[in-house]
Amino acid sequence: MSFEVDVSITRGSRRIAARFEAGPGITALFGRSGAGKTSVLDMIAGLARPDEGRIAVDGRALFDAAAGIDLRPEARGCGYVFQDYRLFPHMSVEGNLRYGWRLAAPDARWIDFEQVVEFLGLAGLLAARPRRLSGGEAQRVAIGRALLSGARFLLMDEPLSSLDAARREEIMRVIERIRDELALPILYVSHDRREVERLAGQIVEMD
Amino acid sequence: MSFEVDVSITRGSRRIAARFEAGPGITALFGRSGAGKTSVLDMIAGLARPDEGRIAVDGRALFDAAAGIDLRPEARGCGYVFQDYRLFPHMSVEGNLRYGWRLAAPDARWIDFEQVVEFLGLAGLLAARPRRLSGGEAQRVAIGRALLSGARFLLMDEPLSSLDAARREEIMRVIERIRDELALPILYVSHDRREVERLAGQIVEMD
Amino acid sequence: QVPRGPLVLAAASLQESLNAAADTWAAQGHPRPVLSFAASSALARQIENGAPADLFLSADEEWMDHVVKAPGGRIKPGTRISLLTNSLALIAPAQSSIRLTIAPGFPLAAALGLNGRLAMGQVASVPAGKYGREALIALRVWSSVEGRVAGADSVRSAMALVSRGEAPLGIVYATDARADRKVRVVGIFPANSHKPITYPLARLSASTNPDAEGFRRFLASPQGKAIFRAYGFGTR
Amino acid sequence: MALAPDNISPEEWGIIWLSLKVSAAAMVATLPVGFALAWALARGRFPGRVLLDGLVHLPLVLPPVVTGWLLLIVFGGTGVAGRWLAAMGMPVMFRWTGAALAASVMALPLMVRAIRLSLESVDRRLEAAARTLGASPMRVFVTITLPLALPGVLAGMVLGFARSLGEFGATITFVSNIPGETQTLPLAIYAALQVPGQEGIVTRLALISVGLSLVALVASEVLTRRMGMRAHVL
Amino acid sequence: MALAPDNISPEEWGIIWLSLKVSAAAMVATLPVGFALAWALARGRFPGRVLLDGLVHLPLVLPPVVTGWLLLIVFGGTGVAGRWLAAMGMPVMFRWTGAALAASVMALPLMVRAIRLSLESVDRRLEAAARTLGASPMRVFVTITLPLALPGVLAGMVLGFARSLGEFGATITFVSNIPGETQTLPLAIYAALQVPGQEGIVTRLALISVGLSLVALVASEVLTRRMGMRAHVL
Ligand SMILES: Nc1ncnc2c1ncn2[C@@H]1O[C@H](COP(=O)(O)OP(=O)(O)OP(=O)(O)O)[C@@H](O)[C@H]1O
Ligand SMILES: Nc1ncnc2c1ncn2[C@@H]1O[C@H](COP(=O)(O)OP(=O)(O)OP(=O)(O)O)[C@@H](O)[C@H]1O
Ligand code: MOO
Ligand SMILES: [Mg+2]
Ligand SMILES: [Mg+2]
Repeated sequence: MSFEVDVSITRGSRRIAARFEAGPGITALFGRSGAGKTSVLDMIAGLARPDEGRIAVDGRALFDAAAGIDLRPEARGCGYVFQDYRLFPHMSVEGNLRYGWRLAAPDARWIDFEQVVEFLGLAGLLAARPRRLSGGEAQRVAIGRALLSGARFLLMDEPLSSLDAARREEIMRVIERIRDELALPILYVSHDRREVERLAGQIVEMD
Repeated sequence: MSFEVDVSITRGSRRIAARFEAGPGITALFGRSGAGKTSVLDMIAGLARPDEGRIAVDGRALFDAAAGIDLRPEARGCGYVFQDYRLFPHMSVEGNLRYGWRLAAPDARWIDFEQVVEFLGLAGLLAARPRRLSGGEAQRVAIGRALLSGARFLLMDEPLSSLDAARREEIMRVIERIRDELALPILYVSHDRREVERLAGQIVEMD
Repeated sequence: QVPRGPLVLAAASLQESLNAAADTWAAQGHPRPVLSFAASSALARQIENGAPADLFLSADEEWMDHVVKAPGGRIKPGTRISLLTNSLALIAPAQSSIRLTIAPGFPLAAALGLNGRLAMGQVASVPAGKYGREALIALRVWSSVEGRVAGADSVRSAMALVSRGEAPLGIVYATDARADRKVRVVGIFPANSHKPITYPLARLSASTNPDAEGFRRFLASPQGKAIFRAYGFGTR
Repeated sequence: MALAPDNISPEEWGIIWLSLKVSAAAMVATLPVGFALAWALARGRFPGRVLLDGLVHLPLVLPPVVTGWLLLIVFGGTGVAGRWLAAMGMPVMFRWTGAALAASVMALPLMVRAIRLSLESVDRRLEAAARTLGASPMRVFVTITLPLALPGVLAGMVLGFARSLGEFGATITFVSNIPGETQTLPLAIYAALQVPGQEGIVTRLALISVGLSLVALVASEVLTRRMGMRAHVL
Repeated sequence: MALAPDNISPEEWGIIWLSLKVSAAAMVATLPVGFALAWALARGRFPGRVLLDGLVHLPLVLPPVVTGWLLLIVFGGTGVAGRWLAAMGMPVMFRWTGAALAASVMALPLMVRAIRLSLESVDRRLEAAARTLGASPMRVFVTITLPLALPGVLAGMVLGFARSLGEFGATITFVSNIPGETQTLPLAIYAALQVPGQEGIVTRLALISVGLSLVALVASEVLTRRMGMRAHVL
């Protein structure tokens, strides 16, 4: 099992619950706006604490209310592409990209800086501050930063929403290679049926 | 002519130029990430000052370097859906929606508050602060705020990128009605070919 | 290393005269004393709290009494003397034409005019203010001017109010008045209208400087006293 | 308890009331000036900006007595501004208004810094968004900039009020210590400190000061909380 | 020009140097304490938070002489902390270190407020992002929070430095007015003010103070600019 998730969390007066087990490859998280997809990703990443339940990735328990397990975010090893990017405004694009890279154990890294810069088309932007990036440029940096962090699994929250078809195609090909060559579990949120059908081995619907 | 645009602007060391004339209806602005689409919208809205050129909408000159015309943003009457939403964090969703509405002359308003809340599905969120909204919810508020401002024309920067298919469909139908019934000029940025082909009467490619 | 002179804590109003005395002492081949000028109250509290200094020259006896009584005995017994005396002056701006003769019941309030203030040290706390109030009470004019007093934090501030023309009259020490050309002495208060104004000197029990006692004796010597007299002080 | 209200003498109540009046007046008077200066320093690009910045910091850098002395020269009965104010029917010399003026000047740099810090962190893109929605620059200021800078404004007001409550040196030098007119808490405390054996009174009055400032602090915290000002831009 | 360097006497250079030493030491010493307090007040949720806030504001609210008196009682030769420090070989009584301590205490509330204001405007979502990238809370603090709060830290340092340069009341009450040891610029100015006819010296020394603070201001502006700290989160 790549992702084993059975959690619930209270957001304001709402209760968001999700329960699924996913095999290897890419799992798409599908659901209407406000269904709770980002909330689920946050719980897996350790940024939101479930009221109860259990989360495991590749058999490794990240959270288990019953067993008292609650790994800290930095110990979970996730590469999270945030829906709102969250680039560090005080660092250059290169600084952002290298942030997780520097912290990763050398043997945990599975992709090169140069490789990432190249396929994301960031070469001309390395010295730029995030503030002046276009929407799509910022999104690509957010993807690159997550890939470079030497993560054991990826959480991608609508990672291609602001990109044109050509870029999208290129990046999807890289994601497919990551899926196939590295067998990294990937949880992928998208509203695009075609994207999802092409990438994902399984689809989890939320409501 | 709905949009007459012939401008150029310097961004860092790059020069972004655009030149097009568009007939009535929806004009799609198409181009790869970083091509300068948002920059063009900013210039039309009066948020970025072109180095030279001319901008007119429905025959009304908003900017004309040669004639010394440069209307202030608040005098241009545009309804701008920002790529990065830009909701006011210190106001509720309702406060955000009503911001432009309150400032519009009563006879300039062409849509009801209740109507907007309904078709954007914001009824349960009116009291919420923007901070806790999901990505798609925030995007819908940004659309509603622009529609309610009594604008003479709309600038929409990837307004549906974070929405699920059903919502998208609903909102597209409203946009079509605005196009057909009100004959409002709309400049529409999107990466989705199908969306663009369905909505837009003409397509402007940028490079 | 050059040996350091004794550390002398002294009332701020003694600045010029004591500096002159220290210069003379140093010219005789001694290390120059280090002089720290502040309000007597501040200095007394420092001594009370264990200040490592040598001599204390206070502007009033009350604070010296306070230090003497402080637990632990802050003053070396037998070293306290009343070194200097002073008198109180009624002053006006140099260009003022006010004429008054200080005597019981003299028309001080009238001289202040309709809105004029009488500048003094704060009567509750600043020594010059306390003496001034005592004198005015003795002369039976206090009740007529009590509400007109502007209390400054030091004699010098009171004098500044007069020299800048903000107050038509003020009460300061005679020594202060003669140092400022922008004020004019209207009259000197009779010595019997207030307690004698004296400046006590003593050596602290914390004193370790070998020159401390020597400098104390120098200040009390005829030569030392002559220096203070040159600045308008009286000596005993 | 030594500080129960019925243990406070009428004279002390008078001093408390005067201190509150002076500090509140100083805070209110400084606010518009402080905001305008903060705005100019945060947003303005004009020659002499650094000089203006320096000028604003002056009361912080100079010993308070010097500030009081400068006030005396400018606002005293013989000073230019002093004569003008007196002619306008607002004399400050030896008046509580003068004490408020002194407190105001001393509080200014603190207020300006706090407000400026908040103004500089306001996201200009939100202001731009408001413009496209039809808001004039003035309205953008009132509905967007000001509310977003509110934490700084509140912090500045608290700092200014607290500083005014504690202001001593400039006040006594400028308007001296006149009971009922300019004798604020610090002046009363100072007077008591200069008399041997009045430590009890000093402690009493100091505790009252501290109490007043605590009330102001709590009020500002509640306000900040209520306005939910910790929110960020999405 | 009256203030050309060769017009400044060796004695005045000594005073300037001492003032700089005291102010710089005060600023450096206050920074970690001020930051920790600002952090606790901005982020902490513990009982007694408001009380701590009040305590921090104390030196602002109390007249400086009272603060000096309290320092004297606690850090004086007979005070608990004073004896302990002396035993540790770091006596403060009548030393320049005591002047720095007084300045430090007076600067604390200003520093805490400025830093707190900036800390409160740091976007917590960026900190969360850094955690997912493998950064420990400590590293997040150093690489994300601290740089993003830098404008406040710098503003706090400027305020603290300026306040230290101008500090008078607490210093003279605590460590007296000893030439070469505790006589900083404000105390020298006070001494000159006590002697009639020395307005020239007062003006001179005051101008020197102002000059020093201007240099500090310009330095901080340049730093802020260079760090490009006005940027916002995308
Ligand atoms: N603090 C809160 N209080 C109340 N409701 C909240 C809070 N935080 C989030 N929510 C709500 O929880 C719901 C789930 O949010 P979430 O961001 O997980 O949605 P999502 O599936 O990612 O949506 P989208 O596709 O639009 O990004 C939303 O309706 C949101 O408004
Ligand atoms: N201040 C600046 N300095 C240098 N380059 C800048 C600056 N501001 C914007 N740019 C660059 O200008 C280009 C155009 O940006 P713009 O936001 O208009 O692109 P876009 O077409 O909207 O892209 P996207 O589809 O990714 O949103 C981008 O490459 C961006 O990095
Ligand atoms: O530092 Mo002051 O002189 O007491 O306000
Ligand atoms: Mg989401
Ligand atoms: Mg764009």
